[in-house]
Amino acid sequence: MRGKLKMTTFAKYMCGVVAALFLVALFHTGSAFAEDATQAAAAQSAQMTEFQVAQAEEPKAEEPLAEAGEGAEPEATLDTGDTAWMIVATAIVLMMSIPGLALFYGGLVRKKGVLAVLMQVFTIVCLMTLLWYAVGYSLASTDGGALNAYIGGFDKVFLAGVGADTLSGTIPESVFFTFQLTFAAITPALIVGAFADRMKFSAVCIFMCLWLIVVYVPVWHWVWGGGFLSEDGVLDFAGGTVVHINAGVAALVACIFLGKRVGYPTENMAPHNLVLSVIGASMLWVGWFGFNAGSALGANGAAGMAMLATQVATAAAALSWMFVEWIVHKKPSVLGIISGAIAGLVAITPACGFVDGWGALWIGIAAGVLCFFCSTSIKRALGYDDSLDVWGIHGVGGIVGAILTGVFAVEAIGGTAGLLEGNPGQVLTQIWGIVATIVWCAIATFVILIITNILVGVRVSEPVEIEGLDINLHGETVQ
Amino acid sequence: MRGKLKMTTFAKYMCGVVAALFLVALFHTGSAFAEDATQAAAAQSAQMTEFQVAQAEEPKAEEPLAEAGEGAEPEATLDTGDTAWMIVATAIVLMMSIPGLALFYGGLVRKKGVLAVLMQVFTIVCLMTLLWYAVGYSLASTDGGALNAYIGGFDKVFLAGVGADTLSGTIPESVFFTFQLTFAAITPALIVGAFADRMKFSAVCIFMCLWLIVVYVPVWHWVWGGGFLSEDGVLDFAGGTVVHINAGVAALVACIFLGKRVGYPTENMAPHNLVLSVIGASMLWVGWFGFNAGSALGANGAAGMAMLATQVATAAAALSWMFVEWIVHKKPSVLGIISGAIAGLVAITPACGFVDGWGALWIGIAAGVLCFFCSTSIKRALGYDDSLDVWGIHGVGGIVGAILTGVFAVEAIGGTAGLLEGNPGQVLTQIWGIVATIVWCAIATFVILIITNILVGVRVSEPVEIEGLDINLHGETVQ
Amino acid sequence: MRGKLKMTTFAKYMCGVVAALFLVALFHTGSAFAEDATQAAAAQSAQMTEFQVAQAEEPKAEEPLAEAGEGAEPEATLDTGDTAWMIVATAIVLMMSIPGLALFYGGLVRKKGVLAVLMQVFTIVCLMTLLWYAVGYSLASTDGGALNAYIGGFDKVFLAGVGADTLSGTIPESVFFTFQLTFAAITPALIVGAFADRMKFSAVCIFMCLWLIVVYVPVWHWVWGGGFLSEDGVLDFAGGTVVHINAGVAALVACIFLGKRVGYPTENMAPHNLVLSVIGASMLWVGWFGFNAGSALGANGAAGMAMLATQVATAAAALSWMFVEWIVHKKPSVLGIISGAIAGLVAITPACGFVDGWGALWIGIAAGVLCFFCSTSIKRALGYDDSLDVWGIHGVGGIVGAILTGVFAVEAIGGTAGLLEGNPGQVLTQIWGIVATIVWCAIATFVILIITNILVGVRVSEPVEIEGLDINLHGETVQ
Amino acid sequence: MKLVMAIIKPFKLDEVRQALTELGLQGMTVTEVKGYGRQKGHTEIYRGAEYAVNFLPKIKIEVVVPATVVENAVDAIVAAAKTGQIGDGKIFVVPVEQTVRIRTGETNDSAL
Amino acid sequence: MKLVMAIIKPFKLDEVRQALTELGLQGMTVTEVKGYGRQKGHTEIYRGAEYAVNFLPKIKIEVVVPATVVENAVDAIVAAAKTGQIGDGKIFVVPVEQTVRIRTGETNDSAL
Amino acid sequence: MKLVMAIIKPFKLDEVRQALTELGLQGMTVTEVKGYGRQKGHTEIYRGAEYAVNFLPKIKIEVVVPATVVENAVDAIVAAAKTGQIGDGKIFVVPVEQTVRIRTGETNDSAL
Ligand SMILES: Nc1ncnc2c1ncn2[C@@H]1O[C@H](COP(=O)(O)OP(=O)(O)O)[C@@H](O)[C@H]1O
Ligand SMILES: Nc1ncnc2c1ncn2[C@@H]1O[C@H](COP(=O)(O)OP(=O)(O)O)[C@@H](O)[C@H]1O
Ligand SMILES: Nc1ncnc2c1ncn2[C@@H]1O[C@H](COP(=O)(O)OP(=O)(O)O)[C@@H](O)[C@H]1O
Repeated sequence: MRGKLKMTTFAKYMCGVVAALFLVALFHTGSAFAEDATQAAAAQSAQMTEFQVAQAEEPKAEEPLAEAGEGAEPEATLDTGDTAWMIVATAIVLMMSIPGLALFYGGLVRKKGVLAVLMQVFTIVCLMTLLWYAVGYSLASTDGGALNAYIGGFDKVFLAGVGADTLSGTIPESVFFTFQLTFAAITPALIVGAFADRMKFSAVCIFMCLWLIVVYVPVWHWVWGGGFLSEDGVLDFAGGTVVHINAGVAALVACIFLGKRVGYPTENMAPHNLVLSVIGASMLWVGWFGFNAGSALGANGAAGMAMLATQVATAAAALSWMFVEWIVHKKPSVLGIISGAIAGLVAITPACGFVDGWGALWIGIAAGVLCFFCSTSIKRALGYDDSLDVWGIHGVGGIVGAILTGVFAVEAIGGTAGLLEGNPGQVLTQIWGIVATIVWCAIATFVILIITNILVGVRVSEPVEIEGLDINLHGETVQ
Repeated sequence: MRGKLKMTTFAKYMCGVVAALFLVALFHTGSAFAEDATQAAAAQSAQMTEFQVAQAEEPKAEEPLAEAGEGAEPEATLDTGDTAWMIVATAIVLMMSIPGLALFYGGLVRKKGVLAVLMQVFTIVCLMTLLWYAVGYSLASTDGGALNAYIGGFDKVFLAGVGADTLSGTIPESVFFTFQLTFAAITPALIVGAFADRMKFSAVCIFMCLWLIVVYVPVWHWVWGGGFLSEDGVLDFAGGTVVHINAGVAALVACIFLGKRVGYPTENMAPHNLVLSVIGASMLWVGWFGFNAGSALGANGAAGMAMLATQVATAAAALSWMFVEWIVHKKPSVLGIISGAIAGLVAITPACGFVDGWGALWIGIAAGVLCFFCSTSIKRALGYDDSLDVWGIHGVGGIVGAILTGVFAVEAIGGTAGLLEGNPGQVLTQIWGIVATIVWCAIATFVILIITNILVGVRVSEPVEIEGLDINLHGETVQ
Repeated sequence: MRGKLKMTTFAKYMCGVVAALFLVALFHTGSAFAEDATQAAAAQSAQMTEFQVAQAEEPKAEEPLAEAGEGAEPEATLDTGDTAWMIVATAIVLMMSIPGLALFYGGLVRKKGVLAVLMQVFTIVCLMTLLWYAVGYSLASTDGGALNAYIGGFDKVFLAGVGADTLSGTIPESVFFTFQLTFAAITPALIVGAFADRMKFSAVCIFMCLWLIVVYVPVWHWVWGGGFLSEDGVLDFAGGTVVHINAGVAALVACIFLGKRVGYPTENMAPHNLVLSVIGASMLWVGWFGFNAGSALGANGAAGMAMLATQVATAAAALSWMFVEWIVHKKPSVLGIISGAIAGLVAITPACGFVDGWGALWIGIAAGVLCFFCSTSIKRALGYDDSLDVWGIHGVGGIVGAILTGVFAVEAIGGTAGLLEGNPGQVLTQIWGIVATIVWCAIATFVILIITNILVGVRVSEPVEIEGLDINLHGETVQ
Repeated sequence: MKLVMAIIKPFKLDEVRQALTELGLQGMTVTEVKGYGRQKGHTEIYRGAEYAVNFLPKIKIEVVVPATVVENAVDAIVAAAKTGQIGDGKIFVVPVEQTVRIRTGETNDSAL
Repeated sequence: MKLVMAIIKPFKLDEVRQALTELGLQGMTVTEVKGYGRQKGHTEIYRGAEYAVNFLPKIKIEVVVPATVVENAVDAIVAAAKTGQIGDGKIFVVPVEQTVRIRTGETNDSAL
Repeated sequence: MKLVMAIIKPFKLDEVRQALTELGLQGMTVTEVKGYGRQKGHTEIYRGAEYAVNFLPKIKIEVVVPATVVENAVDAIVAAAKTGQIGDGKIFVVPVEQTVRIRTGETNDSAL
């Protein structure tokens, strides 16, 4: 009865939402702005948003400033500096998932569920690695032929044709592949925070595998692989849309689908060990340099600016969350400041290659304040149980960042002007990217959950939930 | 009564100390050695100590050995290898603060105060980020005009004029800025160990902001920004003076100002979880490669030697502390060996660009033994309560390192000869740098504490202290 | 009586084993295959296996693909990109030991012994640093004259003659030295898992120092320093033989020598805190990129492929262990998946520069399944108490990896063909490398244990063991 | 006065607390304990070895009540803590001779 | 003999231990417990939700004393543990019928 | 019925449990406690300061037994827990007036 959820009411609710979202989407696609306002921006930024496919035909001088360090070679050669940075960026983005995210989440749940969370994150990293290697990378990054606006092709299944000397821009393709692999690993892992303490482990495995292929890979292709959103000029430097909005929406749908934890919201479910969460949040911050500055795909001025923007925005968001909380709840909390930091990191992700320190500062402040309210009073008012606020931080933070990228983009930094430099169309373009992602992600996630529920049932039984997932699903506990 | 401390006796005591220090300082400034003995050294090393302003006019060949890898370009261009290393160095120095230092300290306090320590370190990192961005970097690194011997100017407030293609030597200035930001973040954070478990959170925030501007930034400018200490030829490769002596002195003043913890020294205040401290110490060690080798500002032979010296000195200090403790206290302890490692890291910091492995070995041994005695018997004899021995490790270790840099400096490595190579004046120069820093830091810290005490009161009430800062100040506990 | 073990029976047992192994070894050395089958392979791979001595006379173009990024300079110059990567690789390999391995092991023991494990790992890192600096590096990497097939010489004792501008290939020798230092630190540290919770701290110190010089250094020289195994064409990219088989064999010998823990196997000795182990395992994974990709000694295509292979093999091994455990024991456990990940990392270590993703996938799967059975049912059947399964994971994993390197080696990747590309001799060559290492390591470890036991006694008294090493040997506990 | 000492399953604590509060009992003391009983622990598998875990986590509630309330208190606990499954726990009643409220020095029933 | 069982505020432990030692009592046993009483816990705020924390950390001291010393022991504890603030805790006295010192087999008063 | 309450050295728990099981006792409750007694704690050295650690880890076993079995139970515990070294611990016997098995509502001896 619990294992396999009945979903009559929920299904109706979802159908309504989905329909509404579709209408919005249709409106946007069909509306004039897509052709007019965004055109200029699109032209400018298309080459930016496709930077990950830089291994393509013509050796375009990716970022203007990159030239300083690289010269304008007639043909692509390996740059050891760029390669050095990208290998390291890969390593530290992996560190973001394990142990970073695993600890951040693990510390926030109750003691009886900490190992289950760690297990889920660790397993997801392993599963996504093999899936990305087998088929994900190919579907995301190669040319999809007739379907290229929506999805790539099968040319590089199991990395066919990629050898030690295959380059992607100035770095080995093996490095680009592994770098992107770490993104594909962390995105699904982010979702587990939403249904912590109540989802079956087998269901997590199945859900995540389906989700990677059906949601993450297409959206990656739309934004970075030459799909329709990159054609439309949507800016997403390091994954505000692909990673965070995607994960946030999936999290929201999943936590509503699964229902609240037993005892929510009257029982005390405060974090059992914030020390773990602080370690995790700190590693996320450090690793995010790899995420954001690494998305420049080289050791150059763009990477430097991305790092700078990341640092400023994160600090601003952490402090703004902390101070707002201090005012509203009378005490500044560890949970608050680290949540704010993550919110800032999320929000600056799409923006970090396009804005300067000043823009980063405001994006950070906005993210800290807005995510605070979305994860506290607004969440409480709406009544869903997103255990670790994946939606409130990644979803909302991602949206705030995506929109403000359109506001604060500086032409001298990333090649595209934003609202403040007189290009209001970019904001609409950004919203279009957000809506498209939300619609697809919400629908597909919902369907995947239904399938998973039919296959193995998504939710553990009540006694298992009350006694804890650690001992029941994995036979282990923390002393 | 406790919130705002009375300080009659203490003030008198401090005034005496301050006067004495001033005399010493005057003596040194006026004394002949400053003109004679150090002249040769100064000439040689001026360009070394100013290396951070390498973005300046003339493209000087920073470190001799760097040429091998870089060639002597007619004008500065971005080097992707140097940039790659410096981005990573920045990331791992950030990791030193969060989670490194936060955990190192967090494990050493009692369980009721671990979150408060983490909160302080995390908050300081955020606050210093914004301050450094707003004004700190400019005041530290730019030309201060008439006041240039003492402080920089306002040219780069909010990074005015720094774009994605602005270089600093062979790396983007954005990278140099962020790298130095991480130094500005960790230095104040080091101080919190001194008054752990008893300072108000609001007071910590205020104190640290003032301290960065009034103490850290000027001393940075003196030593690295073309101020008077760099003119005098003081050698400080990675921050023995700027970072560690500064933090150590501030810690000593602060812990005396605040008074002892309730129950000290009869109550058991042993570290509650040395596992956390070992994680922290290890991350500090790893991150310190970024700190020390990163201070070469490039991926070159100087960085390599700095890394080597760091590794050897740290191991030597860790073992020497451990063996001395084994002899004196009969048991080698985890606390001992990690304290020794930190002492070694501190002591090699000023030296690592100037000494070889052999010098590093002796600096490490000296630091381990001396910091051991200063943090144990001598501290006990003097009776102050520096909770986590910030003075005993960072202050003493910094001084040991700064002096021994003058002893072991090898001309072939860093361009300056030390005592052992027949340049005794360098030792006096080093002492002069130490004294100047101590005097300024002690006075200014004292004044800032008085101001903070007037504004919000520095110390929590006794019941709050006894029940713990975690629950009282932040409303959270570790289960 | 316990302190100094009687070893009559054990000694007899060991002598038998040793004799048997000798016979095997003699057979192999004398047998024809050494001359025939391996010749081709040896010729090809000699330059690969000696890559670490690239500072040697002629500037050979190490890896074919490295040329792309480096050009074919007439004489070796420093490459900042290679240097940047190798400095970072060094830092993250250090992170593998502390805190990585320390935490991985610390979480697996009972609470009363966690600090002792951390202490041992930390101390070993410090001791090995000084030993490697003093004499280890020289004996391993320099020419040993007449004895060169077996051991190096004393030319670089205390790094004599190595300055800031001394190069080793395209990186400073100081960097190569420190990189290799981190290998020399982690290898002995791996062994402590075998005798966790029962060996004297003083005995650990003495044993490890002797072991480094007598076992690790010679085998390093055989495989990477121009010794007889490199002459024979044994492939070991990053240390499957030198590091893992070596540590695994020593662990097995040591745990048999010391005897079982009190209470084994009836008492519950389950891991006290798998959160620590997950942090540790994750850091090992991340740091292993430095270990494996770093063994390319540059930021090039070889490094990229090594990273890719490492990622794929690790994920495959983690999942294969998890699924086998899920089937056999009904529950997938955190301990299982992280053990599998380490097994995969171990197995891909010798292979990562020679195989492609496909080979890595199979090596990972094989390692996960085989190590699972060796660490569970087979271990139980044999009855020895290898507390943390150092043999079951590092020994077995290393052997699996070394053999499969000979199977899956791809000529286009690492210059040597394996069984699948029609070179069956390589498998025999690999087995020969394994046998030689096992024989030497087992005998020498046994002798060192006897010596240590005579000097200080290897095992703590029963009350100390029962109450725990933390409080008794180090006077500290975790609250 | 009597000390009512109940060993219950951990997740029943909140219900028991409520039941007692409804009886007007305003104080109790709770300890985390490990219980050994008919309910056998699970077996844990660790690297191939199987260990029986004999001791299970339980909660001990100690509440001192006036003699007149004992019956009700015991009944309330039974009602709230019962799942009908093995391992539900025990209630023991022990005589108490004297009670003091530290804050006020009040004694016996008025100190409860 | 009587078992004097005192629930006190954690930070008073050391003073109470001293007071008892001064009475010549050379042994006691201490447990970390959670107390529910008139003293209400704080409310915790976590991501916008407010939970009342009902159980507060307390220390339980158990000391078995000869019947003649009970009065003094109780008084000493009250004196040492009192802050006058709500939540100071309770003392309960329970009869003990037999005592054995495991090491020597001594029984009753001489075993204390 | 009697409550036999034994304070023992932690590493003796398993032997004591076995001894009691052999007597046919099928239930007991165990608590981690800290003991203060003749056995003095070690002194801990921490950054040069020396603190006496007064409280040592002990295990408290509570087992309620029919009055007739008390003698055997006490003897069994003494036999199993004794090392002859200071700090072996104490056994206290306290009267129990009523016992209830929550699962079934059985009372007294049949509830044990
Ligand atoms: N004789 C006893 N003395 C003390 N505690 C007991 C006794 N018998 C049972 N218990 C406690 O009660 C708990 C439940 O007992 P158990 O026999 O498992 O199930 P049930 O209560 O359903 O018969 C045990 O875990 C133990 O803590
Ligand atoms: N009837 C009782 N039985 C057992 N323990 C009690 C009882 N009443 C109070 N306590 C314990 O005493 C502690 C203090 O009681 P409380 O009512 O908060 O304050 P006060 O002792 O000042 O009246 C409680 O936290 C609880 O642990
Ligand atoms: N009077 C007492 N009341 C309660 N517990 C006691 C008493 N005396 C001793 N204990 C407990 O017994 C333990 C052992 O006592 P101790 O005096 O150290 O050694 P021994 O039992 O050998 O005389 C103490 O640590 C304490 O927990």
